[in-house]
Amino acid sequence: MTTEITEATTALSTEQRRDLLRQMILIRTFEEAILREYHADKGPGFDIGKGLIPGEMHLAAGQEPVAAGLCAHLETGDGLTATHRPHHLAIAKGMKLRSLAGEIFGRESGLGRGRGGHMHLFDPVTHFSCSGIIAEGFPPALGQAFAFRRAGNNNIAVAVAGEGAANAGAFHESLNLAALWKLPVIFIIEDNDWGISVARSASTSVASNADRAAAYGIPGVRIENNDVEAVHAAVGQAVARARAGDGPSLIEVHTLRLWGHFEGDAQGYRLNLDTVSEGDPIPAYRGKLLDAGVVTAADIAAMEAEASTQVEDAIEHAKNSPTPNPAEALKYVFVEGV
Amino acid sequence: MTTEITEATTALSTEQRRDLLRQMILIRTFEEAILREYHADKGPGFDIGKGLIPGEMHLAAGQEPVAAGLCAHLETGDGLTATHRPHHLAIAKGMKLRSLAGEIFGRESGLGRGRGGHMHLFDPVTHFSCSGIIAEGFPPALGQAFAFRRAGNNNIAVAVAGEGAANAGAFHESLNLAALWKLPVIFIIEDNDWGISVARSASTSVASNADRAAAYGIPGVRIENNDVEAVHAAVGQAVARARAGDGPSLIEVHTLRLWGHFEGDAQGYRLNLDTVSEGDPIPAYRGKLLDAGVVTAADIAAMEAEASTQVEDAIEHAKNSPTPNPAEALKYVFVEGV
Amino acid sequence: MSISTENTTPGQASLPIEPLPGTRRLNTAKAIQEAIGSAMVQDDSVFVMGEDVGSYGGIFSSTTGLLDTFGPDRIIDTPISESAFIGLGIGAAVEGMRPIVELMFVDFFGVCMDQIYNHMAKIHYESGGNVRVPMVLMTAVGGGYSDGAQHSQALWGTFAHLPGMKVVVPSNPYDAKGLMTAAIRSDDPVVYMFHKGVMGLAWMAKNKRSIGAVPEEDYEVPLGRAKVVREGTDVSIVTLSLSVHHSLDVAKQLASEGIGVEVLDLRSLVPLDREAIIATAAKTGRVVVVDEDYQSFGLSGEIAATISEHDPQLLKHFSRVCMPDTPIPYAQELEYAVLPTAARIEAAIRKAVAE
Amino acid sequence: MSISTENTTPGQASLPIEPLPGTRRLNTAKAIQEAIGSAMVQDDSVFVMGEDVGSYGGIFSSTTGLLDTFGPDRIIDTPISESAFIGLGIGAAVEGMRPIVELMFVDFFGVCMDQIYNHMAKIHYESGGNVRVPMVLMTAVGGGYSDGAQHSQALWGTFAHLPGMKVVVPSNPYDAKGLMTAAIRSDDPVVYMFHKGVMGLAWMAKNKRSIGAVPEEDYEVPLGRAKVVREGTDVSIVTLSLSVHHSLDVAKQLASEGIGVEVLDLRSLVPLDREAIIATAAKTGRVVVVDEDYQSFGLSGEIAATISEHDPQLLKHFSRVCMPDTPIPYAQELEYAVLPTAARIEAAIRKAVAE
Ligand SMILES: Cc1ncc(C[n+]2csc(CCOP(=O)(O)OP(=O)(O)O)c2C)c(N)n1
Ligand SMILES: Cc1ncc(C[n+]2csc(CCOP(=O)(O)OP(=O)(O)O)c2C)c(N)n1
Ligand SMILES: [Mg+2]
Ligand SMILES: [Mg+2]
Repeated sequence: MTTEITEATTALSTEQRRDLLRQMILIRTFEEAILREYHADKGPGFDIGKGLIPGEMHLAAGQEPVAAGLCAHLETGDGLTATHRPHHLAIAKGMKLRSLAGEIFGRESGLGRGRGGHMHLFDPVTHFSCSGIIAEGFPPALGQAFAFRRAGNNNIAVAVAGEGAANAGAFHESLNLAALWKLPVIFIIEDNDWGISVARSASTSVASNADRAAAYGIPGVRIENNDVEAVHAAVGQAVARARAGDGPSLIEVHTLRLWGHFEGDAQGYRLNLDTVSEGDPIPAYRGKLLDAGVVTAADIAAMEAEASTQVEDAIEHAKNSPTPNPAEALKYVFVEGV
Repeated sequence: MTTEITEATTALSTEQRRDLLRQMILIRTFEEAILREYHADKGPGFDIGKGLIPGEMHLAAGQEPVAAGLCAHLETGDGLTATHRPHHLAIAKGMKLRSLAGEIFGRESGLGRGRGGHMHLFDPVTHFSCSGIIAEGFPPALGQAFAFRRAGNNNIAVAVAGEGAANAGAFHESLNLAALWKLPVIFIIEDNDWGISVARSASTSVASNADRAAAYGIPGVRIENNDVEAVHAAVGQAVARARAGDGPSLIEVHTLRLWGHFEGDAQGYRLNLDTVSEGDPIPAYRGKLLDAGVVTAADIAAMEAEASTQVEDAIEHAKNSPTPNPAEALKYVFVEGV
Repeated sequence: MSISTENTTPGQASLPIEPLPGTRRLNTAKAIQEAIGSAMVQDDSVFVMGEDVGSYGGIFSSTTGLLDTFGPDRIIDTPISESAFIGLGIGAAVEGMRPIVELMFVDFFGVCMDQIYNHMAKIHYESGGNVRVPMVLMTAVGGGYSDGAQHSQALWGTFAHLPGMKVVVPSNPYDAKGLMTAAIRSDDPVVYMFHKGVMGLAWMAKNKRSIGAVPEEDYEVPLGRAKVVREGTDVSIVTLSLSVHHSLDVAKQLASEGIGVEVLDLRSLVPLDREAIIATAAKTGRVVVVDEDYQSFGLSGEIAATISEHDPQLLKHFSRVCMPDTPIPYAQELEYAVLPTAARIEAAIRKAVAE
Repeated sequence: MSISTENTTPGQASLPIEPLPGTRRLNTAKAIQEAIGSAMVQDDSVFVMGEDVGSYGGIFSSTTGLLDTFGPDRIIDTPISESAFIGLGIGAAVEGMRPIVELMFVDFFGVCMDQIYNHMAKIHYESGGNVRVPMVLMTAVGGGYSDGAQHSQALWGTFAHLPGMKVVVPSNPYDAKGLMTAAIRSDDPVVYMFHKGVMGLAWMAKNKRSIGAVPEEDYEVPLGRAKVVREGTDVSIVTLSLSVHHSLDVAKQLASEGIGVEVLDLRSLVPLDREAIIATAAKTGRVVVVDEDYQSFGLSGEIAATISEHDPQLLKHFSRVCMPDTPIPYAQELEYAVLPTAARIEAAIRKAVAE
């Protein structure tokens, strides 16, 4: 079962490869901008509740290959549920950067009018949602898939979570139910080696979560190298399977948490901290495409410039948006007033 | 992995086989007596809250091979957690019949002084407990195993649940944690084909829960034939493994729910209702031992008589025990008064 | 002391008029089935999901017969995976369906509460009103038949304490149908808690009001409106669910002694009809809360706070007949010592009027 | 109106005397670590288990340094499997150990509540007193730093409503150590809820009382005893946790205007010190409950009921400054509109004394 999904078989077009790189650059540019803005006014010292972006902040730098490789296959109408670390997936799924930034800055212009925050993004347009509770984004993805199938459209749902989530009960219940009902859903595990400070080896009884697919009779595959094209290929097969009505798949990607678990995390538990950035997937892919003549240095510069323009526009827009009116703090508890 | 535990290799002694039969007869005699007492005063019609034994009643007739084959390997100091259907396991583990019957009748002489009832049996002597919440008996078994290992004794813990429980989150979390920490624990799934009215095929995405062992890197085995000796053999290997410090095992036994899910269940959903009793494991094993000359008809009659004496003594004792004092309804909420 | 008859006067003028005696009578279970069935006929997006809701018809008969009418694609049995299937309901609701999901016993909430209170109840708010979760979570509550500490709880206080979900608790067939219809049509998530003892089940002791007149046509009982189910001027019982009937029984009995007991059936905890509570408190000046849920940190306290906030001097008496703070005992003698029985209610009322 | 100074007078004469000023000062996190460390030295059966309690030292520093002292066999990091590891704690406690299990944020209770309230809390009762579960479930509560709807809740009302577990909520280092010591030694299960905002964390706004004098030797603060942390005769604030400090700040400020505010720190919800509540209510006749947990069906109602049951005419004023019944908003402007801030408390007190 675990070999049913094989690695890249079909060649990607030049345009596809450029899109993958462009997507990853856009994501990284966004995350770097949030990093900058987040820390800009936390001092003196570091006070989590201070600044224009208060609260916990989980950034996804290093995990761009998952988002880019996955979302290249998804349509606007497909569902996607993510976790506490959602930006890369939200962006790749097509969420408006202004809505995302507005929400992160807690503004009325934000996706959730500042009510949700960066762990609670609900976008009816891109059918994106996330949850700050580990593994609890899985079950709602089943419901999206269920509704899509009922509607008779060809949409699918994807649920993404970290390797830490694969030890939570909701993972198991969701995979069994999806397999049982052959729901058009794909489960993706981002294995970044860490659940906060707990190493994968201290949380997971098997070396590959793909092995867990056997427990549900579905295909499982692990991508070992954080390579966007490998992700693209594996997801492509799973998407085809799901759209064809053949049921769910499980894909684990061995990716990389380039920064701390959340901002402010000193990562004292991480031994090889100095060399982490050597695994950065973006320079690697950039180099690969340069070597292959798929992009030029000028192309890359243009991509970076374009990303920067978009991201800074979103951040500016957020900063210039009104903060929510405190008198409206109780608005939206119910659709129908109490 | 799933073949690591093999079926019966070592021959059982005559005495062991007679003990297995005796144990099964004792359990069945108890369940039949409870059946009789339970229905004795539910009328006119059937009112679940009426009679000397009110409330839900889940009897384990047909599942004796699991209890007998398992508990033959267990010592008094070993732990055992069971479910809403616990009598067979409680008896095989050595719980005093008077304590068990007393609790079922809700008497002050009961194991829990009538506070718990038949789904909530906690015996500090036999380290037995159970829970009415599906799969939630698994985690406490880990704790027993943890404490035993810490104490440095050679005891193990066993967690038993139905096949329905293998789709609940606590199953997954418990198996991962037990495997990860190599706890001396054994997980046993009693597959009786039904979770109330929901057939196994409508609840479980794989044909054998033993296949799920692979998700935790532990041995898994399925016993297909409700045969006490096969259970005995498989559990023997798992017990040896656990006592040797080699970690947990998962065993599924394809057993039989001879009666309804609970008493009063008309089982309209069960098509082959007329022929269910053909699978009764006790006549089968009795016949086998008779054929093999291990027991005589007289031996069996003696076993039945002895079982009957013990069971009726327990029931009589329960009936003659005082009911709890209503003024003491709030006793035992806390050890230290509030 | 004034005495009134057991009546049907609505607590609020805008409530639908109840059917006249002589019309069709159903038990509460059938009333619920009818509300669900009618909604399913009218709206393709409604479906039912849960353990044993199909061929079994729901352990407490909330879905009997629906499988035959609507088939297994819309009346769906599930594995014992409450987090997965309740979450599935949430995702389907987010995508525009109207799921009715049954949690077999409310006592099992602990295995799936995260989906309920962190997701079902919060998504609408977190989305700034952009995403709705029009879902009904239906669940059986209550004890009285020796089902022990893990299968006898009321727990409505637990759900009502957590914001974002409406919580309704019908006491009779008429309300059960109307509240279910309103719950299904609501764009908000609604927790619908039916007491096993009001369903009118063949295999459980029935109170006489578990069968009652129910109109065939659809109607809504609005969420958040309490109802005065008996008028009186001496003391008010504020209650809900099965306890309404014990309260009415006691009220009727005490009427012969000249004690006028008003009985308020809350019907909803969220929204809570605070006006109706204050109105009855103001009328009698004596309030006894009868609540099968645990006494402390729950409904009974909220009643006291509601009145105290309004006017801390309003009452001459306040007391509670609740489940004390104990796991619910199995033995009948013990369980009936802690349940809010008619005997306990009567004693509380006598004390209330004596003060 | 009489004015009193911010004092340390115990609510009950039998309380341990607090250390004199000038003794060693710790923040609340260190006080908790010290209580746990000392218990672990004395009792081999005590161990700590939870996510990131090892090398990270607990996300909110409840276990910093313990791994170095006691090693990974006794300070144990877990997978994200709350049902499994909390249940493991229960089983170990049943077999005689004394586990301290951390649930990282109380907001996560929904994934593991069954183990907590159907098992940890009920086994002793169901066993007829034969089996004990001497376990501490330690968890972080509270908001105020924009952590959103799923990471900012107080939820003590939810735990206190369910019988069988004690629930303690320290507000300062001295109580934190003494309550933890008492909790570990208790033969009952204890839920120990620390507010992130009282821990004295380097990376979170600190209130000045998150560091305070803490004796080096062991001592217990008894479970179930509230404490008058400031005396006053005009109005009583009944509160707990971080809100104690906001209340003291307001009390101090209003003293200059001649308004005497008494502040009662409950410290425990279960057992609830009802005598102390009634005593302060009787003293001032005006009660304002300040509670960061959701307003309805929770602690604030229980305070009202406690007083109303005792004497429904005792109060001239009752009001609540709580988290309203809303998911907690992310944006700072919104969150601070719903938190029980000093401004809201002050307004409530002014209203209370004006009435
Ligand atoms: C049920 C639950 N338990 C614990 C947490 C606290 N928590 C937040 S992120 C995290 C680690 C998650 O690790 P992983 O799933 O690998 O995702 P990553 O952070 O590596 O992306 C934990 C334990 C939570 N949010 N929900
Ligand atoms: C968490 C939870 N969900 C649902 C139930 C209701 N329930 C009690 S027994 C049962 C079926 C259990 O099936 P299985 O695990 O196969 O055990 P069996 O009854 O066949 O022995 C169900 C759904 C429960 N007790 N707990
Ligand atoms: Mg990770
Ligand atoms: Mg079964």
